[in-house]
Amino acid sequence: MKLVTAIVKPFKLDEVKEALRSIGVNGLTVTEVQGFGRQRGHTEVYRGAEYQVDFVPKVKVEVLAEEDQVQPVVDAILKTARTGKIGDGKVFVTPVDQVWRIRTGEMGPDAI
Amino acid sequence: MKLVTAIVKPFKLDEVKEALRSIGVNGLTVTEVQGFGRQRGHTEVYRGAEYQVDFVPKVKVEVLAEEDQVQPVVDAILKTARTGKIGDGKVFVTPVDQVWRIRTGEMGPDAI
Amino acid sequence: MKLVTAIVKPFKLDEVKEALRSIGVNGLTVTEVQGFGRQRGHTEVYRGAEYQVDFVPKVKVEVLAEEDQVQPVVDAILKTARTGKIGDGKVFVTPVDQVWRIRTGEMGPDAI
Amino acid sequence: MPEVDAGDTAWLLTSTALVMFMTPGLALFYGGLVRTKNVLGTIMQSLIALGIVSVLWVLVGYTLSFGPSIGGLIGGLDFIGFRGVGQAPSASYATTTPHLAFAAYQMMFAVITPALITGAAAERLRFSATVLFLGAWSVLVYAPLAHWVWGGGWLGRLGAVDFAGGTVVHVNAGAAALAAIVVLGRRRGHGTEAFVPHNVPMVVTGAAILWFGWFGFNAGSALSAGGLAAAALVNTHVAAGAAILGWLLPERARHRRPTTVGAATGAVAGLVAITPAAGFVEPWAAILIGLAAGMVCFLAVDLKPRLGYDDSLDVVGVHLVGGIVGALLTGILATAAVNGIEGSLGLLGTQVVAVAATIAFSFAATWAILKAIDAVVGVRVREDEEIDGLDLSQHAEVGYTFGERGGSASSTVAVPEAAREKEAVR
Amino acid sequence: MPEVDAGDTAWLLTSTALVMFMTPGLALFYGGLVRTKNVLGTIMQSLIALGIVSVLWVLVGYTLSFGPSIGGLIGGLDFIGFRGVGQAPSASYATTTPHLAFAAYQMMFAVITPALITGAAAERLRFSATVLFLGAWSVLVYAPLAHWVWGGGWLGRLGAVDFAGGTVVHVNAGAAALAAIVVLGRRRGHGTEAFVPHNVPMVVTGAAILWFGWFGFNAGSALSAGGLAAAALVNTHVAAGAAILGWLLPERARHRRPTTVGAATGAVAGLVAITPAAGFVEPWAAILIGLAAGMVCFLAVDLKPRLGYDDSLDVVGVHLVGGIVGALLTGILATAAVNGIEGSLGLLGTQVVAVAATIAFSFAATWAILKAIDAVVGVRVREDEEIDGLDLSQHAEVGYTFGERGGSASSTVAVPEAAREKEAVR
Amino acid sequence: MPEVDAGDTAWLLTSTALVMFMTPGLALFYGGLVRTKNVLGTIMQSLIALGIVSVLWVLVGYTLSFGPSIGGLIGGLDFIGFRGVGQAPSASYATTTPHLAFAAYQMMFAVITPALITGAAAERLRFSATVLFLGAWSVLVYAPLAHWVWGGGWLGRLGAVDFAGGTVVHVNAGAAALAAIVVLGRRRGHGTEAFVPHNVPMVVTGAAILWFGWFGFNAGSALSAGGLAAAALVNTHVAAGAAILGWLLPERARHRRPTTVGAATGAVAGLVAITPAAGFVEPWAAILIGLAAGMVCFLAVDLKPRLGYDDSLDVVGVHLVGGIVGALLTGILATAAVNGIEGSLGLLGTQVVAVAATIAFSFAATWAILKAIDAVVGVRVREDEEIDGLDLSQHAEVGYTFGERGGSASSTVAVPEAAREKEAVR
Ligand SMILES: Nc1ncnc2c1ncn2[C@@H]1O[C@H](COP(=O)(O)OP(=O)(O)O)[C@@H](O)[C@H]1O
Ligand SMILES: Nc1ncnc2c1ncn2[C@@H]1O[C@H](COP(=O)(O)OP(=O)(O)O)[C@@H](O)[C@H]1O
Ligand SMILES: Nc1ncnc2c1ncn2[C@@H]1O[C@H](COP(=O)(O)OP(=O)(O)O)[C@@H](O)[C@H]1O
Repeated sequence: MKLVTAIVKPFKLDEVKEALRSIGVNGLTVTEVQGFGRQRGHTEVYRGAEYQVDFVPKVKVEVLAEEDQVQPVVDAILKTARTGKIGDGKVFVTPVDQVWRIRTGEMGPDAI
Repeated sequence: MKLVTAIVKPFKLDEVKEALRSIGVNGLTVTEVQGFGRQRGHTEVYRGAEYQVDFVPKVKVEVLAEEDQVQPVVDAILKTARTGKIGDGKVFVTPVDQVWRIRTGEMGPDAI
Repeated sequence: MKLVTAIVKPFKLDEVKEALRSIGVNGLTVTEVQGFGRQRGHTEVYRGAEYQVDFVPKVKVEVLAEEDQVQPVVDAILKTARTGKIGDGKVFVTPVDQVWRIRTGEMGPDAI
Repeated sequence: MPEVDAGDTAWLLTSTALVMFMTPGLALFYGGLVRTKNVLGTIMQSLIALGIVSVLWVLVGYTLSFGPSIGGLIGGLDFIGFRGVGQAPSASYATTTPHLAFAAYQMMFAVITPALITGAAAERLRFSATVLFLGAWSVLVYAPLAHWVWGGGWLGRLGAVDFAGGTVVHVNAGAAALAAIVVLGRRRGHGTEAFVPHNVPMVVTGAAILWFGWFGFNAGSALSAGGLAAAALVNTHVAAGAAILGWLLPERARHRRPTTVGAATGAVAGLVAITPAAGFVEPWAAILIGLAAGMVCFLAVDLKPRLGYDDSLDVVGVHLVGGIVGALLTGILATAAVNGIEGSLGLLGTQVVAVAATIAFSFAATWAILKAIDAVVGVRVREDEEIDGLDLSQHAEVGYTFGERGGSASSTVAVPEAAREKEAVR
Repeated sequence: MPEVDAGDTAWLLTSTALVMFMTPGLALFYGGLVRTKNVLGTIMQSLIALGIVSVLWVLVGYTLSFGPSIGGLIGGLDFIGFRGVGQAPSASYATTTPHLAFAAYQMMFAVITPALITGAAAERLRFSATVLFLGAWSVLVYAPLAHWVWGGGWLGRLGAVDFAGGTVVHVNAGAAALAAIVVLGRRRGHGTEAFVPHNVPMVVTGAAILWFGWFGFNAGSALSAGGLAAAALVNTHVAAGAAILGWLLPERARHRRPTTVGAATGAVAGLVAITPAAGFVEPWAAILIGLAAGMVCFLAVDLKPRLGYDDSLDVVGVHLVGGIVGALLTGILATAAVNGIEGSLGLLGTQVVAVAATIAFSFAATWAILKAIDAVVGVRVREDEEIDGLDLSQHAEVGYTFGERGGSASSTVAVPEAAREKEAVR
Repeated sequence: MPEVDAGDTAWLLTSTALVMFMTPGLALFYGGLVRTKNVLGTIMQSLIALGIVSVLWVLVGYTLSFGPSIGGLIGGLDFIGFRGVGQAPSASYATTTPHLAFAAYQMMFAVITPALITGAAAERLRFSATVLFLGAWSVLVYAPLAHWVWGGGWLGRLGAVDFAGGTVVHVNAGAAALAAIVVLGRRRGHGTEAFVPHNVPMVVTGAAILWFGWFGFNAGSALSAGGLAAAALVNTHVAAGAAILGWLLPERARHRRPTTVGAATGAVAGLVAITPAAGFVEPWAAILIGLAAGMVCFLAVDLKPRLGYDDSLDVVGVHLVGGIVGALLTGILATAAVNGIEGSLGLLGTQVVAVAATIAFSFAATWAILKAIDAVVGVRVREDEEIDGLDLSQHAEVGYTFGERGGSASSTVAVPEAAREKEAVR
């Protein structure tokens, strides 16, 4: 079992979700986050003071996937979240020891 | 050291927290997230346009736990977060290499 | 590849970010979270009812780092996020199987 | 024939606008006090009163309240559909302003009074039941009571004094709230979960609009732009100010912190209590009434959790209790120099009768109306609707969608029906 | 020499203040309806009208609108820079109040009318283009039209009736909105992404201020504090109330839920439709006009997605459609008893002419103005600016920064320029 | 004996209501400008002025300000507790309206003036110190100054002109703000952390209410409903409009973006500057004053970071600077045709004296009051309280609790005391 995490541009979320749904992903969890990276932030001005804001709004998408689903999931994200402009974000995969579905107590592949 | 992550219904948070406290968990971290899964979202209507919202508010609970605490933690969550209705969420366990307490610099089990 | 995650006090975020930038970290992702721990929460009063709020606002900082960068990253966080008062938070390291940069499709160290 | 005075009319029209503004002010006051998921449902319970009650007032409410009295109990139908309510002054009411202006002014009172009640029922009343309730209550409870006190009815004849609606509006709404609480029962999670105001600045905004509008409510009730209106305005303001202090002092003593919600609530309590008295007392007495109202209402609200009933937004603690404080103190503190009425034990007795009659009638009638509505459409939302919140379950909306800075909706998947249809056509 | 009446003046000054308040009310109404990232840009499109149009009105707008008529087409320059507009009454307008009061009252109409249009262009109009547009439009489109109907121009002479601005303000703004939609094109993502109101309580707050201010708009148009003002006030209120019902009924039928945004929009539709009629009809007719406006505007807005054009905040569906409903029903429902004008087929015909002339002139002139501005500075923001939102791209600000409870800014790295300079000096 | 005029009274009562509304408007204006954690604390600093100052005004403030002059320095105690302030007109002030109306109108000025000062002290002033300060300042600083200028005191006798409070309110509050800044010191993190407004739409809402209320403030100061009030209203409005432009032009030049906060602040600066002039100048001059105020205040605020002092919400840059601009320009631009006073070098000199005297007295007295309060209860919150924010530390509340859509509180664990007690009993 693996956890695929993607940091993507917020306006790409729907497309990513639809792409994942179309390859059989049944669930995912989304978090609003702030990213700092090569992409420049912006300047804000309030009463004569200029503030450089380095953080950019992003969304984090997390998908629990079976081993053999990892590559398709990653590929789907890489394809749909890409705009080619700086700040498109990252995808990474981390190991998962075990998963449970709370409603039923099912474990492992049955839980997702 | 392990990280136990649970995605649960927001109104179950207090119960989960109390259950964990009662089995000796001293800390946890909570994030507001949006879930997509088998549970249906809802429809919103604004000036004649209907929107299907697929995401459902959830909270993510993260608990750093020693190996031998993992099962009790998971069990406590499974028990208290369950309503038996679709959308109760997931629990999963991931490996952790090392933990530090920032205040003291303590590492490992002493840090949590 | 590793993921370094830190839970820190919100007002320490800028300092932590600057410290990481100064040791060559090019990116990180920040999430607003609520922490529960040894640090006491606070009491709120509304129309004669007192509520004990156990959660304290924190931010989670996540940094994808190469193996040999992990210790410097952790040290920088430990140093800058510390106030010495209870509630300074945690740092922990988790394994990462693989990372991609969405914009280019680059993998591994090149992706971060 | 009485003539229209432009100055009096200017003030009455202004006051009418001010009192209208109070109902959306109430919507914000109440809306800020509930949890996020119920903000729109709560706002709608006031907003819809502007729709349903306004129309009913023109059709039947005004004539039942202010038509020629039938036995001191109810107004006759002479003014049905505003027939005969024209640009010339009425012979009986506000005789220096257009009859239409008086009828419009009174309409705003009829609108806000039932809206006040909804605070007690917040976070669980069905929207369809709300609409039926507001309409029925305004005709069956408000109109008779307004008639009794102001329209030539038996309470007015008895000598009960109520300058701007202490009993007609506040005691009445407060007693109705009590009936609503009994019929509806407690909210899911009441007493164990945190029910905290989701937006305190919104509460303050609402309270500010209420305070501002209350100048029209009370000083407008002089129905002319002269000394009495000025006296009522001063009293209104200083009572509200004193009631802030009256609330915060015991709150600070008991909870160690004076709160913003407390200051806003205290001000409203003071405004409620000064309502019957505004045109009868001197400023120093208004300060006393305000202080008393702030303290007594604080104690009432502070006691509430011990009593275990669920008056969501403290309509009983503020409007019933505050209204009683004001009605009784008017009986004692009225000064003849202000408006010809002097406080006395006799007057106090009459005030007690007026309050008691109002509570009895309002509680009983409200209980019956709600039970009838419950039988027809059900007064309470289903449990899952209560968990989801009124906004989604009753109105298919959410109050706030902040999370989209920097791109398209993050939590909202956007497929407007028509677009989907188009999509399908391609 | 005509004398100033204090009562009439009190009401006209109050009404002026009320109408001024409508423009920031509109800013909130519109601001709540857009996405978070555009809230300030949208607010600014109304706010800046208070700046640019107010100044232009003193300089040239008033005299072009209300100066001595040149052939029924435009006002002469006698009042340029408010020359000759003094504390004594004008001989022609509002003859019992100071000329300055009348000119100020009319100024507020000139401010809000172009601001209304910006709703159709929301979320994509450049700020510099907005400023140029508001200024140019107020002089080149609003002033002539105000002159035609109210300043002694040809439409007024023809017998067209418009009590408070049904054609001058609402049909005019609605037709201009149509031109703006044509010139600007659709927003990026229109029809596929979710464009949901980011702050519905703000929408309600704005609508409430509009409603409150509309008493000044309509009842103030009596220009005196008497029976006519009272009649206009009653009509305004009950039309708005009835229009809430008129909107929610079909909405509930079609979408199973009556919405808060619907109630607010319905109220505004009713207020729009009663505007030309307010001083000509009886209350029962006002209820009918309100009901009709609510229903027709609901249908217009509900249809919109099918038509595929992008009127961001439904200026056409509410102001053009509602304005037409009101103008035509005024022609039918006017009652001589109210203000000397009786509805008739002839009057209806005149109203049709007035509406048609307004639409034709306003659409064409607006189209030309926007094309000219487009050629000079560009009317539309760049695509990346549209994605970032107007707040950041046009104003270097964000609407809300909530996430800092418990410490310093979490998402904002704070280095004010000057502090950085200091830093460098050390 | 002077008689009450209904028209004048209608306008004065309306104006009183409008000026009252400004204080909660200020609360929102200031509340939106601070960081989330201080929103309620900031709101409370204005709200509590409505409590404490209103009561003190009735008791002693009015008589000290407007009682029979003792040597041109302070009013005598004839009106203590509003004794002798009745429904008949005063012989000296506003002689066509009830004395109570005049006293109430002036009360609202006494309330808002100290509230203005709190903006400079925002985010660090203790609540108990706030209450003491507002009360003491209103009696010891505001009352004498009001007396000097309006109550028959030496500045008025000298010939200084101040139509609606340029020196009494704005220069006075601005100079007091300067003293507050000196006594309180800078906020923790000032100059390094981002102090950005947490809710700009709230700032706009507050500014809109201020603008709306300012019609009462300035045009109400005519104390009658005639030509002078109309002139003051026009001037007030166009100065505010012009000041938006006056602020945005240099802001755009310097920071490349005209901002919403800038537009709102510019409008307030224009309103401040026109306050002393409103009843003395012609509209073209009001436009000039507005433009000048917008530009000069922008420069003052833009300079601030270089000076290193921490005027949290720019009370000095807007009220002191704007007030001085207005007071001096009144000396130059006053036109006899408007109100009998013609600008001249002599008048300018008198205005300089009035401004200087106000600054000197206000700064010194405020400094002393704050030092005294500091010695007794401490003016500044503890460092941990400052980090936690005023809302939690002073009021045990938070402004917003949005995160609970779809269930119970997520971040708030709910154990109301009483429930816990019950729990314990079981
Ligand atoms: N080392 C990192 N660890 C965690 N998150 C990162 C890291 N680097 C980048 N990110 C996330 O990815 C986002 C995009 O990164 P950025 O460097 O701006 O562009 P790109 O991924 O196109 O090179 C950032 O906003 C941040 O959220
Ligand atoms: N594969 C997945 N990866 C990550 N999160 C998931 C996944 N599947 C479900 N979730 C999370 O769990 C929540 C509940 O899942 P859902 O399918 O609705 O119900 P259930 O868990 O009862 O089967 C979702 O809202 C989502 O947050
Ligand atoms: N076991 C844990 N698992 C996850 N997060 C934890 C855990 N313990 C503490 N935390 C996080 O760390 C924060 C600080 O912990 P706390 O116990 O208050 O202080 P300290 O880290 O100084 O001992 C908490 O608010 C919470 O967010």
